[in-house]
Amino acid sequence: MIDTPSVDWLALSPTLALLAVAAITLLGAVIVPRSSERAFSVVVSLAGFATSAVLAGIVFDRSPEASAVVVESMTRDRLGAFAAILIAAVGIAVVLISAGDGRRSHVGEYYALLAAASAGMVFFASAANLMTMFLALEWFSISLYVLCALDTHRRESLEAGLKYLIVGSFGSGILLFGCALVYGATGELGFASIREATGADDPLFVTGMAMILAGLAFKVSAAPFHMWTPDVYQGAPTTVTAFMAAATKAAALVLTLRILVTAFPEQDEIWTIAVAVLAVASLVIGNLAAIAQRDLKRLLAYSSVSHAGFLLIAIAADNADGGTALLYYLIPYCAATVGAFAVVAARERELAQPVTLSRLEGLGWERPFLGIAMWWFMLSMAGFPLTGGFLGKLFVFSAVYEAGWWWLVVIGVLATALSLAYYLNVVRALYMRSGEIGGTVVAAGGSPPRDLLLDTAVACALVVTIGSFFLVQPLVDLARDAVASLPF
Amino acid sequence: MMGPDVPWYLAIAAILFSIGVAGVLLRRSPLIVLLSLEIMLNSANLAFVGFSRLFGEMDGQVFALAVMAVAASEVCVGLGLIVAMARRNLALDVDSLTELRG
Amino acid sequence: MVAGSWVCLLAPLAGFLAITLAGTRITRRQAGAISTLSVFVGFAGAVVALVDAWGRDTDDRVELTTAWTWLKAGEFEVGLELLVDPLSLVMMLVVTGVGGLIVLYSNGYMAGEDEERRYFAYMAFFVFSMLLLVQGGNLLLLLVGWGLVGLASYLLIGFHHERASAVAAAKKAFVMNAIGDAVMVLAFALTIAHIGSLDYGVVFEAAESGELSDTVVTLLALGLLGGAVAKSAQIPLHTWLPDAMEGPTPVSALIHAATMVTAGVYLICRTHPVFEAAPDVQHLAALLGLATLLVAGVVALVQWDIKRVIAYSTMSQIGYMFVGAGIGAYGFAMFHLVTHAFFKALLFLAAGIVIHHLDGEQDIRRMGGLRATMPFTHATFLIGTLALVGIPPFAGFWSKDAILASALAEGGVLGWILYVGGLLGALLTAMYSLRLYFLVFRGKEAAEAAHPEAAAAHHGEAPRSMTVPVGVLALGSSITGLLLIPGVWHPFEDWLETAVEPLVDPSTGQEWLTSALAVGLALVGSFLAWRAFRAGRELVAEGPVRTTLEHKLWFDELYDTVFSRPAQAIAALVRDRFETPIVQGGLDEVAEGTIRGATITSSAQSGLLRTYALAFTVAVAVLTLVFLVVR
Amino acid sequence: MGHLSNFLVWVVWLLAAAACIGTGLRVVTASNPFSSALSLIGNLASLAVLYLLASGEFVAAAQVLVYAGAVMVMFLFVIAYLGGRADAPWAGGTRLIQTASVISAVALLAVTFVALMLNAGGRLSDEAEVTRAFGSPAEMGRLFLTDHLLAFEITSIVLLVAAVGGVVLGMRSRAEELLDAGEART
Amino acid sequence: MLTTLLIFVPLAGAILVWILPLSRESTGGVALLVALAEVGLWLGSARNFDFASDAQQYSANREWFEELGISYAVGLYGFQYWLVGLTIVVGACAVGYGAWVGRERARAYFGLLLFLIGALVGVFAAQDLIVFYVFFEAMLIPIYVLVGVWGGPQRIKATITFVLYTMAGSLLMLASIIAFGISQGTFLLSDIGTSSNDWVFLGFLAAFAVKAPLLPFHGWLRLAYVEAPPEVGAILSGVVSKAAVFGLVWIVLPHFPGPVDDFRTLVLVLAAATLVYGSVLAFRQPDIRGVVAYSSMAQMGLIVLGIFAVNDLGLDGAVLHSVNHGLVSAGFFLLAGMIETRAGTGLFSGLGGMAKGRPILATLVLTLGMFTLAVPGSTNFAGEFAILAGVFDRGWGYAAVGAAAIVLAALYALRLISAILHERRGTAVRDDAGDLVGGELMLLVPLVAILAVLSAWPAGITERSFPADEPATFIGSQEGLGAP
Repeated sequence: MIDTPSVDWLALSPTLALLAVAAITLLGAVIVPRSSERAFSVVVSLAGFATSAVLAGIVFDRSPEASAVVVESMTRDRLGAFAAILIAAVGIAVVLISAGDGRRSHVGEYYALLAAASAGMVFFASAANLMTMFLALEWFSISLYVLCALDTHRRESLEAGLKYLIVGSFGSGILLFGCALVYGATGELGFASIREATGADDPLFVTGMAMILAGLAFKVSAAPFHMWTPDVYQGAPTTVTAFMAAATKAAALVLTLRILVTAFPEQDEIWTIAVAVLAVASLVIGNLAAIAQRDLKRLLAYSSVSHAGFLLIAIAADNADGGTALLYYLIPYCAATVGAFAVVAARERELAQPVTLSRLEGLGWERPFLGIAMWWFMLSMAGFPLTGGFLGKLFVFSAVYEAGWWWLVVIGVLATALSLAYYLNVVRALYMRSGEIGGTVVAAGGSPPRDLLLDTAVACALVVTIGSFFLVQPLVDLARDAVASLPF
Repeated sequence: MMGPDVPWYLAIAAILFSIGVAGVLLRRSPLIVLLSLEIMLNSANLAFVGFSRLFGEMDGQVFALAVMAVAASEVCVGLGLIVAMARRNLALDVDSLTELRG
Repeated sequence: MVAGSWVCLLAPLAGFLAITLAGTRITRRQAGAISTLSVFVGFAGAVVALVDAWGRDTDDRVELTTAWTWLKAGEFEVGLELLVDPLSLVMMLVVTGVGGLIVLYSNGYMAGEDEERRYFAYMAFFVFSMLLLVQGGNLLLLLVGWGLVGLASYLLIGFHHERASAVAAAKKAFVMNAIGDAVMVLAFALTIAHIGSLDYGVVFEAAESGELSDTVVTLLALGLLGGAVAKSAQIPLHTWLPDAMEGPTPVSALIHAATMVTAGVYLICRTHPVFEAAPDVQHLAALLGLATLLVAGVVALVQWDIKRVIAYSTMSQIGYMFVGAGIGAYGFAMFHLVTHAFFKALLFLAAGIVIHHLDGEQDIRRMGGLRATMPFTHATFLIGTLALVGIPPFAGFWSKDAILASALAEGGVLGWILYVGGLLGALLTAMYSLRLYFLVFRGKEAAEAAHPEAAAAHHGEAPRSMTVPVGVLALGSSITGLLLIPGVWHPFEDWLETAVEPLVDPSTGQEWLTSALAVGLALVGSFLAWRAFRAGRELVAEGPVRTTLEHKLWFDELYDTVFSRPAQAIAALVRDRFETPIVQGGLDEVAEGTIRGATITSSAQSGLLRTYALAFTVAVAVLTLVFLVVR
Repeated sequence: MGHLSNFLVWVVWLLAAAACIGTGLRVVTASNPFSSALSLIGNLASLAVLYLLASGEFVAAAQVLVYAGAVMVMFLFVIAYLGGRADAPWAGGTRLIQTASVISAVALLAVTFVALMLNAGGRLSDEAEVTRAFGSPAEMGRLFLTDHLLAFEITSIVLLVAAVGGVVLGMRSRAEELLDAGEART
Repeated sequence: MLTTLLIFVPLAGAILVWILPLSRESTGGVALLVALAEVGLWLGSARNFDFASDAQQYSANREWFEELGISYAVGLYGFQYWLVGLTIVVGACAVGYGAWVGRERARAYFGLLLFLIGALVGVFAAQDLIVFYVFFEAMLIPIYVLVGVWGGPQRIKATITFVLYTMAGSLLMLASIIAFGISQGTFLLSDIGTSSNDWVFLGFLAAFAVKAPLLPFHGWLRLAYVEAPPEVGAILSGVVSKAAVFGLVWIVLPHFPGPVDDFRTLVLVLAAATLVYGSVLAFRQPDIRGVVAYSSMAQMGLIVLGIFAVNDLGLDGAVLHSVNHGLVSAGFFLLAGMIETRAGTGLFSGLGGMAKGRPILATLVLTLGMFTLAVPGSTNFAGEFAILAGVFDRGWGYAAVGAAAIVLAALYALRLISAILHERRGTAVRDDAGDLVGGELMLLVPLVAILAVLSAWPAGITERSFPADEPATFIGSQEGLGAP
């Protein structure tokens, strides 16, 4: 007779809540009449994401000490909970934004997949062994592949889906092989046990580590593993892009931090360098390429690459401050990203065509609220003061400076200067025309009735973006607690 | 253990892996690319099985089994996508997917 | 004494502010009245102060009053303070007295001029500035007044601002003076660096006690001299004065004859301890004065513009003053300043009447025979001329000869050079002055022929407001000389001695000898002028000499080629070769470079899925290899 | 006896390995998807043999049943459904890219080989002694329900998601219908 | 507390203006009221301000980001008080001007303007490096849009150039701030101590050299000043450039004694070069604002000379001259705007002869012109003289250059005056273009009046810039910079 292990349901609850959402909305797609399908799914999703966030909060509160769930399958700790809250919050925002999209088909499925993906990410962020890590990765990746391709009537959507699927699977294939090698070198799957196991300089081990790093860097979309990002971000439905840009990055980075610190601390003098190099590459390539972009989604994609660079700097610092900085940075970053894509979505629905910089012209005057919001999101991404983005960068730089890598600070600073070129370009497009002040771009689709839910989402994003500047300390304290569970 | 010992398995695994990689890099038909991906995953599986034999731990085999499921799921979604593309009369040729670029 | 001096200083300022702020709410005549009144109030203040001072015993005639701290930084502190002593009292009287008369005269002269208000405001402002200059209780305030009179002169020269030549002349004057100011600023900075103060007392003390090293004192003296030369239109900074005649005639009379241009002399006398501590510089001053005296004299021989002739004579007379100050005959220099103020103002104003009469005609070739039509003017002008030439008993005689006598008393090479030069100058003075007088007033009535309409317009003399001041000045020119009769009665000298102790004291004998020589030469000069006039010849025959003189010895051309042209060229060069291409253009270069890089980077994003995978693979291979190597 | 069976195992192993690599190459090189799909089946089968020899009975079984059976059948159906359209040009891109691809693949192989061989014969060569139960379905089941419970659950979730995804993408969406209708009208 | 109020009243006003749905006129009115209230607040704060004490006045210090030892610390010393005052007065005039011309999109416009004022006050009141940086950057946000939307034909190039230049400088400064603060464990200026790290020093220097601007870093200057709306130009040249003054006086001098000594010659030479260069170019500019722009550059060079003299005269002079120059150039920018509204151009080729029949305009142009060329007796002269006398200590050469600049200033200022006022009427000047009117006088007269008062009593500022009027010792007492 097999005695099934005792399961810590609280630790799983955030994931389960989201899975429940997925299930219910999926059922809803079948049984609820089409007319009310959307409303039903939106309400359920909101409730579910909120619940999951609350549960994650409870977990955060109740687990000052890290503890393994089901023999090193996952860790219950504040880091995971923090990520869960972040992801759930992003999820809520995305649902609010999505409510107004003109989706005609797969409504229920859309929300189901969204919830499923979030569930996967939440689990991924607190995975504790290679197997669960890989499976969770596939879990949310596959959901995302489908989401990207969901607009089967749009060529770009399909193209994005296939590209993401193939390159993604390729990446996970390499990740998997890496896992195999690490397993082969240590005979262990659990992160902690891997650390314990001998053979730090075992060639198999470092090879595997390299492949795992590559696979994760792919998810973080750090150069040179970033090349799928622009295409997929541009082709996917804007709401999905928003979700990917914010949530995926958060989850992937948290796990990268977790695995590097818990499983590979012995090799840190190797991987810190590697991460630093990846960071620099991302900063350079992301910022340079972004300058050349005209399509806003693509521009934001590249900007997300450069942000991956900044975040990796925090990881390269390889100290508690770095971790804290990473988590803090994620807050304004996610807010600004989701907000920015929300504005893009709004414009897209108004013009019924892809949003380019030129098509953005005058938005600032026609939709003052969205304009100002977008303005601040850009400032936050550029790291201007009065936005969390600034303190995020500051914190990251300080951390890495304390780690003694002053040259990373310099590069980061220069990259920031470079990034202004395109962020300010967006602001320019919002408010300034080479021509006369005022005037409006003709709205092809005819401007739709203002979307209250979307505006709410934008407002929340704005509040977080700016609030995280003024209330930095409390947030940093949370991040500090979250990182405390890592063995720095 | 009878027959060749673990490194031989691993060698095969490595070879298969790079064959799969080469397939992904070279072929234009998304179907065959999918198949190549399968090969990559399977090579990993082989490595896992080999290692689990090496350590006498069955985690590796469990992992391999899970991977099969994952591979199946990827194929499922991939085929779905391909079908959808075919339905939209898009050329089944990854090189023709250059709408998104720059 | 203190109260008087404050009244004297502030009354004109009040007048200036009143007119400026009142704007169009007052009529032009009212503006004139306010201005005149304010200056005369200032005069009254000066007189009060004088009487007060006169009453005191000689060593109690110096008073320093501070209103408040003007500028303070750490140790360094400068008060807004007035210094009242015999020297400044003399200047106050001259400035307000002569100034008042000239302003009064302006009421008639400027009648009908639009923007008359502006004119009178400026006049009041000038008087205020001049008073600040002479009353300022420390070097910095002196510099302030110094700069402000420059400003006033700029404003008044350029009063007819729609006339390009006037504007140009005004700029020229201001810039020349700015150079002087700059030099003085530098000298003062030097002083502060060494003794941390600009108070007269401290500086003089340091100069005399040798606390300031010789070099420093010399530099300081040079700085002051630079300012003085610029302000008093001495060589080499003299070229602005003739052009300054673009201003209205009363302005020329007040600023460019009576007061401002003589400030340099005042400066030397005021700061004589410094100069005495640096004798070389002081002698340099004397020599510059001599040079100017002669150059101006000869140039004046060939000028055709009535005002320019007088302007050059002003330069040369100031040359005399510099000679005096340069050899330490401060009393005489100041005395010549006073008398000169009278008769030169007189000449200008008389000339003004003539010009006014001829509707602004200034070319003496188109004048002549005015004696008949305007006897009064003729009489006064003649008095002025004689005073200038130095015919006893007119003022110029007493003052100029005293200076020459001092040169004689000074002795030595320097003394003799100055003496001879000075006498030669007396000859020249007589020649050009009489030439002017003859051409304008004697001979056939060329003027009437040239200006029938003018003859019709004005019948004879000018209005009362103009003739009265001229009369007063004529009187002054006739009698002020009597304040200094060598060996007999010299109150002026004694009065100043308490403030500025002269270095030389010519004996009465030297005085009379010099006078005899000077008057003799003057008569010779007059005779030459008369003969030339009768023969209808010019004093200087056609030829290279004459052209050189007509071009004022090429000074303007020289400065143009040496300074202003190169400066402008450099400016243009900097703008076209550095600013535009490099500073402005450099940025574009950077931008283009960035964009090029951007396009390259993003074109690597070919959209070909397999290349993405390829990049991935390569990266992994490299990463693994590196890890394997460095592990 | 031991020698003989050992020899036999070697033979079988070599055959399987050869088949494995051969079919693998065929998959990548075959010009039309159908044949490469078939050769993948062969590949999987030969892999199953290898698993068996590495005493992974259950894995081998699963490989044959689930994989070679179910999945590949799905594959073949799709290929059949697509028919001629399934055939894409063999390879593409510039010569440079192709060579680069091959080189990088080989490089990867080399690197992994090095990594393996560096301690082949050493740690990698002394296998642990295992019981008969090793790799048996029972054992697997136990592990799935104890240590790897979550992994097991996740696997099922992944499959579920994939199924949904496949359906969603596979079936013709209303948006497409409307679009086509529009195109038809015009 | 009061300082905080000074900072946040305009910011609050900005938000108020943004949200209140008012007409253009009333928006301008509200904004002006806020600005005037600010002025009143500032004047009121003078009453209890103890200029002599060497303690910060009205200081506030609240923990903000303990993690990195960052706290919201603001407070005023004498010189900061004057800089803040300059900001507030000029700001009020700018708002007034905006209201007078009636800007398009008034709500956005005045909101941004008030925001800018608040940020500037913050810069001058900062006592913590990060707080300083925050406001230093925050002021770019409104400037970027103000120039880019309401500016002249080349506004977009102008604004992007300006922001990129400034950011390039200030990001280097950010690196320095991080290096400095992290290594000292605090960003509080009062506790941070000194550093002898040349690179950190250079980082700060870069930011301020761009802001001032010093010689090679002035590529943004002309475009920004010429293309900006007049009132924004006024704030830019009058106030924003003074952020450099504050930074140099209050961050660089006290905290980098070593590097300051090592690099003094370099900086002084740069400053002197800037002075001459600016003057020379000002003399060749074809339009009013060009002249004012480059003359501002020259004046900033002079001020930097005074600062790096690091002695009583130099520092006091620098503070005084900052205020003077701020007021003068602000006045001139507004004046330029008024002239441009009359003539439709700022180009000298089209101007001239405006004095005839426009006495008020002529008087104001003349007066401001005279202040520009620092005619003796003007407060500008006082400042200039103090600076020259101060820098003489560091070498007579610098003073000589400064003296030469007096002449150059005369040249370009007179050229400017004549080009506007004198000789025959310019082609662009319609004869019905009237004299200045009440509304415009309301803006200019206060500036001129303040200048006049200062001219009568420059000591009013110099005595009250640093505790006990001992700048060098005070600056030095902030961590070991020995008084020279």
